[in-house]
Amino acid sequence: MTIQQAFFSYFAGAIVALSLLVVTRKNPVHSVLWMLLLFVHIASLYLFLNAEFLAAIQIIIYAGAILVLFLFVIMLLNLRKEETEKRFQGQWPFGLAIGVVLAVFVVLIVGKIGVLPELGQYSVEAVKSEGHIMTVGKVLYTEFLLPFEIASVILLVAIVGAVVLAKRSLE
Amino acid sequence: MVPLSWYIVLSAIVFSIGVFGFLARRNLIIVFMSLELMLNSVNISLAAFSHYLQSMRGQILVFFIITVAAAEAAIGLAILIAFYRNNPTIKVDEINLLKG
Amino acid sequence: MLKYTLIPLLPLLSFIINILFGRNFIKDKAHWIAVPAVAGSFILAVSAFMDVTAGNVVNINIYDWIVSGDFHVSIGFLIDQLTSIMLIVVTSISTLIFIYSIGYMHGDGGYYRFFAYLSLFVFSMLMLVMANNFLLLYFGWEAVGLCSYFLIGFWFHKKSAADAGKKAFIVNRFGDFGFGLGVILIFLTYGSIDYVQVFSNAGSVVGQTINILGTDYDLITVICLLLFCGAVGKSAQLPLHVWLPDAMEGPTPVSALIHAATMVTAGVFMVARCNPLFNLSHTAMNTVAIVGGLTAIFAATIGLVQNDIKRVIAYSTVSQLGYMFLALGVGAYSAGIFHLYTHAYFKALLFLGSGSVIHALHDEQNMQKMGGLKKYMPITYAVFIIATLSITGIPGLAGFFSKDEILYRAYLGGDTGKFLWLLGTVAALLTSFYSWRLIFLTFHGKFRGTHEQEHHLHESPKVITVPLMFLAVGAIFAGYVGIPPLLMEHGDRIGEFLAPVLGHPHSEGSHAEEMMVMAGSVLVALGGWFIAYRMYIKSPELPKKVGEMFKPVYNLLFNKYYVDELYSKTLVQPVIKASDKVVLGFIDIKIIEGIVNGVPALIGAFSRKFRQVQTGHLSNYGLAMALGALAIIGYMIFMK
Amino acid sequence: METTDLVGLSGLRLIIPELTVICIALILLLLELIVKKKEVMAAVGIAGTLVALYGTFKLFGINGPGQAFANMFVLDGYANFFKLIFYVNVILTMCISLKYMAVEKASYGEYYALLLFSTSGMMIMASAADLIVLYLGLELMALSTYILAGLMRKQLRSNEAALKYFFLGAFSSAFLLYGISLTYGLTGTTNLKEIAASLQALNIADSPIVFLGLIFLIVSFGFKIALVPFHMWAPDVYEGAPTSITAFMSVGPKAAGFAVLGRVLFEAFGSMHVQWNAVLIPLAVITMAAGSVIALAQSNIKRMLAYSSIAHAGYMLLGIIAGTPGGLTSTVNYLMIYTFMNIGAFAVIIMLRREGFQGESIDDYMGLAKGHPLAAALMLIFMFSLTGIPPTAGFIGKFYVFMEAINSGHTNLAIIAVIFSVISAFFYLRIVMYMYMKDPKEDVVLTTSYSMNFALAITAVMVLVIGVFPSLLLDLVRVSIPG
Amino acid sequence: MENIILNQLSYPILTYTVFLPVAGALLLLFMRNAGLIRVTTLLTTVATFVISLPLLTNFDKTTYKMQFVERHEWIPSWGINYFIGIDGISVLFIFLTTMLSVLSVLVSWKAIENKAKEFHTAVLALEAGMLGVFVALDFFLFYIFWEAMLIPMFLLIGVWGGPQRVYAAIKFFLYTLVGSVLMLVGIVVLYFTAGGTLDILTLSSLQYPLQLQFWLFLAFFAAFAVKVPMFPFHTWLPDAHTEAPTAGSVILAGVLLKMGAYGFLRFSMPMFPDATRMFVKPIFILSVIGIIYGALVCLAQKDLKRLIAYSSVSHMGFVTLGIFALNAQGVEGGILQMVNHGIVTGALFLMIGMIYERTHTRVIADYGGFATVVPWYAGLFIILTFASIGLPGTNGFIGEFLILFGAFKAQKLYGVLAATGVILGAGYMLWLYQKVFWQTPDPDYGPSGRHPVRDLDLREVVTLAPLIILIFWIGFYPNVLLSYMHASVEHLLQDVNMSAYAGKETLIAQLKEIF
Repeated sequence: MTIQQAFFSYFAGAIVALSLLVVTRKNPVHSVLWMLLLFVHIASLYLFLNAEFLAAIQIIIYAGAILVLFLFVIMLLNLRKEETEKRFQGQWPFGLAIGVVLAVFVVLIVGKIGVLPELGQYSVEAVKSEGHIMTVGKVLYTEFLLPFEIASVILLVAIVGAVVLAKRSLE
Repeated sequence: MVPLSWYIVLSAIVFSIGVFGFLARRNLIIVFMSLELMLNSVNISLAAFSHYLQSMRGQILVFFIITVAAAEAAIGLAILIAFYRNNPTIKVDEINLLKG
Repeated sequence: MLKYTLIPLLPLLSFIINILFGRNFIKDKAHWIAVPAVAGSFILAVSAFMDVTAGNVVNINIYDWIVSGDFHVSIGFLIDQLTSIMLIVVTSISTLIFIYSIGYMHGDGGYYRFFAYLSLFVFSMLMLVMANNFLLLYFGWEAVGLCSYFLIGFWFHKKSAADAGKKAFIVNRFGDFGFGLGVILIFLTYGSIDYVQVFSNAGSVVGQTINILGTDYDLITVICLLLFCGAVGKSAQLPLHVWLPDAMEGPTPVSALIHAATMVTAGVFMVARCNPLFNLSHTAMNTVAIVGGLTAIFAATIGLVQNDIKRVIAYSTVSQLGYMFLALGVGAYSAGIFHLYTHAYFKALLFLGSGSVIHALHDEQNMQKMGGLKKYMPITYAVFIIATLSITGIPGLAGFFSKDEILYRAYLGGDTGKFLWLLGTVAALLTSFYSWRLIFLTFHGKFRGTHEQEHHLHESPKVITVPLMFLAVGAIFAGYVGIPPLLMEHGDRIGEFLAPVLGHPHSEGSHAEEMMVMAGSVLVALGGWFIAYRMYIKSPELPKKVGEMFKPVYNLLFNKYYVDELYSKTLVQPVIKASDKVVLGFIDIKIIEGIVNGVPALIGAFSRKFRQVQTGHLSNYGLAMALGALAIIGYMIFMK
Repeated sequence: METTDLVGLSGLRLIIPELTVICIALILLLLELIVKKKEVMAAVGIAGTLVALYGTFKLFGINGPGQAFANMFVLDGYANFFKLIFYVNVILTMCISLKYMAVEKASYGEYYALLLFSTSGMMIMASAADLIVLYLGLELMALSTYILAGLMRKQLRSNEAALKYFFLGAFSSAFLLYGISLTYGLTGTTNLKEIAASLQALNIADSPIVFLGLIFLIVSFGFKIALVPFHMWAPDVYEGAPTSITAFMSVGPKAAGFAVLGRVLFEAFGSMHVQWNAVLIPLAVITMAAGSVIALAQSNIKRMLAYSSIAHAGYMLLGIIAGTPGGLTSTVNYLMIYTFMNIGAFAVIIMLRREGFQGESIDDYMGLAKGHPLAAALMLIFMFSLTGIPPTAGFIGKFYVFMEAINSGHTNLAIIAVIFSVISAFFYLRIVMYMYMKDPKEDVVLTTSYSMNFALAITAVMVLVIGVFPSLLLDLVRVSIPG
Repeated sequence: MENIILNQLSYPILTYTVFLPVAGALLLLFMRNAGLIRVTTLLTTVATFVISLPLLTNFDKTTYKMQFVERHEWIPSWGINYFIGIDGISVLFIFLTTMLSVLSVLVSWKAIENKAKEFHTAVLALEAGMLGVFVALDFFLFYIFWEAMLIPMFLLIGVWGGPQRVYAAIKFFLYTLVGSVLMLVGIVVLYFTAGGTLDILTLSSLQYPLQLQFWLFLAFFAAFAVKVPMFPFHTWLPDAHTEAPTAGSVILAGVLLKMGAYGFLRFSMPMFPDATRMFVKPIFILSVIGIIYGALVCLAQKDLKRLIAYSSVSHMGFVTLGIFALNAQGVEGGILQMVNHGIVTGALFLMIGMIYERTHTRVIADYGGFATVVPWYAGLFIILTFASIGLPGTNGFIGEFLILFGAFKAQKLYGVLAATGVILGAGYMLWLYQKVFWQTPDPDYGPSGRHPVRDLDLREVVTLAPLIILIFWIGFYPNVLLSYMHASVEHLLQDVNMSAYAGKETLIAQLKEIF
């Protein structure tokens, strides 16, 4: 086992464990906090994969924006009694079974992944020479201009939608 | 060197955990978080593929997924709040006005 | 040609006019149309008869009726010796009965209707006898059945009349079923259903067979037997005789015309008409003869004990028809037709006479409530006596000649013939007995009806008695066209006349044999009279005693051998029950409808069941999705 | 890739229709601040859509000029025809919404903007030649629709509908993404054409991993077009959402789902026809079965039409299963026809809604023919069209689909389909039966407006005209999607 | 295409005939006054009838070819044409349809008070649909008419029918739909087998592999057997007949039932001759069962209309029997019997409708002695009774005789068995007549009773008169109709009897191969 593999093993183990914690904690606030930790670990994995920019936005957006939003809502809804009630619903054994079987199936299938297509132009060296953010930016604003613009519309819709739905009273 | 398959297996396991959370939890917020978990698992595999393919696409897609996740979070939580105002519960199994 | 067409057309016109305008315009003047029409037909028929005697056998096609593929049939007439005799019989008797009906039906609400139906009947009967092919014969055959149905059910408000009409039609349908198939088989065999072509080719298929349910039968025999089915129905032979006694529910002129003189003899006519075919099948001939002989004696025995005056005559008719078939069956076609011809007169006379009695007694038909009418109704009594003498075969009257001819011909027909002759002779004895019994019960002794009836007793009006007298003349003299050779050389003029159509009798016997048969028949006729006289005049208490003595036999006869009950129990009731309980109740409603309604009900049940899957729980929905995905993946893994 | 135009701005010309729609949506957002009359908003929305429609066909003709934005965006007849469906859908929806949203007290200006946003998302989906664009278009459409479904904020039904739609939608999105990631990993690209080329070149068409990715894609598309068992959201959401949105949803996202399903399966995974057919055939059968059968027991007409819509998805799928261009054509044709008849039916449902009267129960249709013969007659036409009885358009749609299914050798499937269409006839007939053969319980007052009448007229006329002169539509479809 | 004769008249007569009712129906949409609507409908149907008459007079009886043909492109992308024309088989049904439509409008004159406009629109739409079915020479066009017809019929039964109308209407609709959708699949298969055409004449001229013929025959059989209806697919019929309003029953009995048999003649036989010959035996068996079964059920009926409805099962059994005898007599008899059944059963339903208007009961036991109460009615009824029984001199005889002839010629045993239906037929019809018209009437119905029943009025007599006249006309001169059929039937039989798989042994061998 190389050092990378050892590191990966740790992170992978942590990610799995944290994921399980996220979905099993009774208190949603705890879940959110475990998730924060999870996101940090995932961001670290991105660093492993030479994706600094992704690591950054994983922290900034996911942890900084999305999770905070979750926390806000949890607070807003003031779910006190939550802690006293059952965390799983009646069908959870099915959920568990499906989760396990799905994992087994998918792992069985994808675990054998081997052959990859011809390598592209963005080798680690190439990206490093230009800087990851630079590379991403270039690609994003040329090749992926259209998706980028669409994403902007999506965000706009999200704003409008959130306002329309959540505003206390419009009239 | 970490083999690609490790990443992919990790991704698969996390995805499954997300599915489990989605199906098993009562609290809608945690259900929602399970969804985010699933998205993150996809992100891991995408980033890994991207790395191993030496292609940028995967990472770009991760970027978009995170963007959309943000938008989804906004709308989803807004819907949740709107719902909660009319019916103060976020228990999945208490929401069954519409059925049959 | 117009002349021949007019023969059936005149009555048809009378029918149309009466049925359309009778109700509102013609009313009780209906006979002003009907009687001239049928009389006109009679005159034309006589003229046609003259033509035939002059050697003009006519075979004309008027127009194509049905053309389909190689099947081709015309509306057309064949007027030969046989037809012309039938024409005379039908039209002459019809005319007399029409006139009789003017008086008899006077004041009836359906007066116009009665004449309309009678006209239609005459039309149909004429079509039947004039047809030049089997299908047109079939047309007339069914049409007379229709008229019979109408006329039996003439007083339809009576349930018994309505039932009897229906029964007559349906029983006849059984016979027609065979007849129709026979016609089809004839075409398939000979490629034509024209008499001329069929009969001229009759011999060409001798020896051919037909496969029925795996067994081969002689083709011609099958054809003949199928045709004979029709005759059995129409002429009320065993076992389809049941409708005729019931048919007496109709007005008496109808009984006289249709159920004695004309329609019921259509079977005889038809078999005689088809003699070229029957001659080719020994089996068929024997069947005809035996059925005829058995019917003759069977009906006669029932006639012994019946009390309804018309029923006695009806059974007598059945019995006499049996005689005719017996004659046909032994190949004595002209004898059969001869008897048909004489029988028409004396039987019509009997019926009309009984009608006169019934009329006088205000619709009383039970002979046990009559008696001593002799002094009130002398004319009726006289004609009754004449008719009875004639039917019992007292020498010198019409019945003697024809009956004697039949018995003689039967006697000559080998061993079967002897047996048949025996049957015939016994039947003659019985006939004589019940005929005299009828007269004694009705006209002799004391009146056994109510006082009121007695008070009103009177002879019938002229319009009734005059036709009676005419018929009486017929009943006496009609036989002189067929005097047996024993009594007069070349006396059998009718036989000679019909010979071109019916051929000559097969065998000739000696004078001695003829004498013996003749003596025998005269003897039994007298014997019958004697027994009746003993029982009903001398010692009127005797019948009761005899009845008590042979109680089972009496009951059997009185209940007509329980044939009606048998049919009802084994055929009618089971069919009706089965159709209600099994076919409709079980197969249709339970099984077929059950499936038809069950499938949607099942789908509906599924629907209600499956909609419960939709619990409303978000996670269940997610579960379904995930399960679906998983199932597909599993499918993919395990199918590989 | 164009070397001279690195950014690919020349491609802007191709997205003019989408831009128009989005711009109009933005204008409406602003307009909401100054204009109070919703009629104006609707008019602007319709006008904008018409401009976009004009743009689509004037600028590009029926067949479209090709690709842009690094081959991520394609404008061909297929996309254009779907856009036509979306335009029709949104215009009709706007027409039937006006009075209705006021009655529901949810007459927000954003409503129209969101309709257009959603439409733009569908348009992008139809034109997407890349899985990334496809995903984003799908999310744009979906997010807008979630909001629209929950627009009646005060009504729990609407909230719940939005909630369920959202969560399950997001769930299916995750599957979509997982599928995309696997596909990407194996082929190294997200571009549909390149995926196809890659499958060919690497000879991995029978790789289970690729197939797994494809299965995930099908699951998520199946969710959008409401295939059983991914349909569970549909009845609840259809029932809870505002009726006009139900109408919109039952056509738009479904059509968009078919657009991407067709494009992805045919362009990218054409070589795996056998594999995806093995998946789709059972799905189609159970979809038709469940949709037709469960609809029988419904008492709410919106819910019933939801199941009907599920069943129809099954029929439409036959064209895809056929796997031929002709099959695709037949599906698209069906969708166009379905648009008219389904929105027409919903329009009649909407007419029954008024202050204090839901008008959604099937019982409310009792004796409708007595008081409102015309409305009943229109409903009758739509119901028979949905059943697929000639001479309505529904028959043409079904006929074409069955024809292509049989032509590709799926006769058994066609027989199953016709059997289920007979079963489905039962519940459509039930509406007709209630309208014509029962006595009215109470007087029904219809809420009508000019725009509603217009929409009804258009849908009814189209249903009949296409039914009698199918060539009008067929020729258009066949030119758009050359066999 | 050589086997067509283009329309030689100066105007498209068939199109006019088919679409005039549609035009009339559209016209009705703008009317409010019920009287005006009735008059317009009547005029439309009469005009349609008059327009259709030149079809009879200008018909060339010497040829089997399609006549008065019109062909226009309709759906070019599917190779489907607006292709219509008639031959000796269909021309009679056109006549029957246009005539019965007039009568059904007449008989509804007073009976329909409720939703008169919708009713008459439906009747006209129905007429157009029926005419379309008989003229269509393109399978697609045929199917459109075939199905479209269901809608107005469904409404006629369901809206204006009796107490069980809804059940009956839905049953009718779904039952017939099941059959026809299977046919639809068959049509499409045929379309591709023939290389992209639905031209009926072309399809008929092609030869198909035996296995395909077998399945297609079954698919088509599903549609046609339900429509005929053959045992055991008949149970929709009694309900539909019984519950439908008079006009509906008349059209149902008069025309709709004919479409199944027409379908056999027009499609199944020429297209799948070998399968047809293969199926002769089963169809014979079903027909004979239908004949006897229908008659037996009639014996147990307590409802006037239901009895006549089941008698239709019996009579249509004769029709299929004749058609599948596959000889000239059988087929011509079958066609003639279809016309006859339309006339006689149509008239019976008309008459039952008339009496129902007066007494408001269809229960046979409620009647009795009506010959005294309504003598003219009784008189006309007895004519129909005997026409139904098949008494010589009426049209029924000619048809039944030819059918039995043909059947006997083809398979003796079945001919004999079928002939028993003639006996049973007399049984139930006379039983009915006796129960209704004979014996003593309920005094309530008499002129001085509580519910006096009046005899037929002029309108009703006029309605019935043409049918009564036709009964005798055909009875005495059937060639007036038969002559139209000869050439077409002959050609049809040639088609059926000449094919690649001639010979019985091969057939059985091939059948084994199929399974």
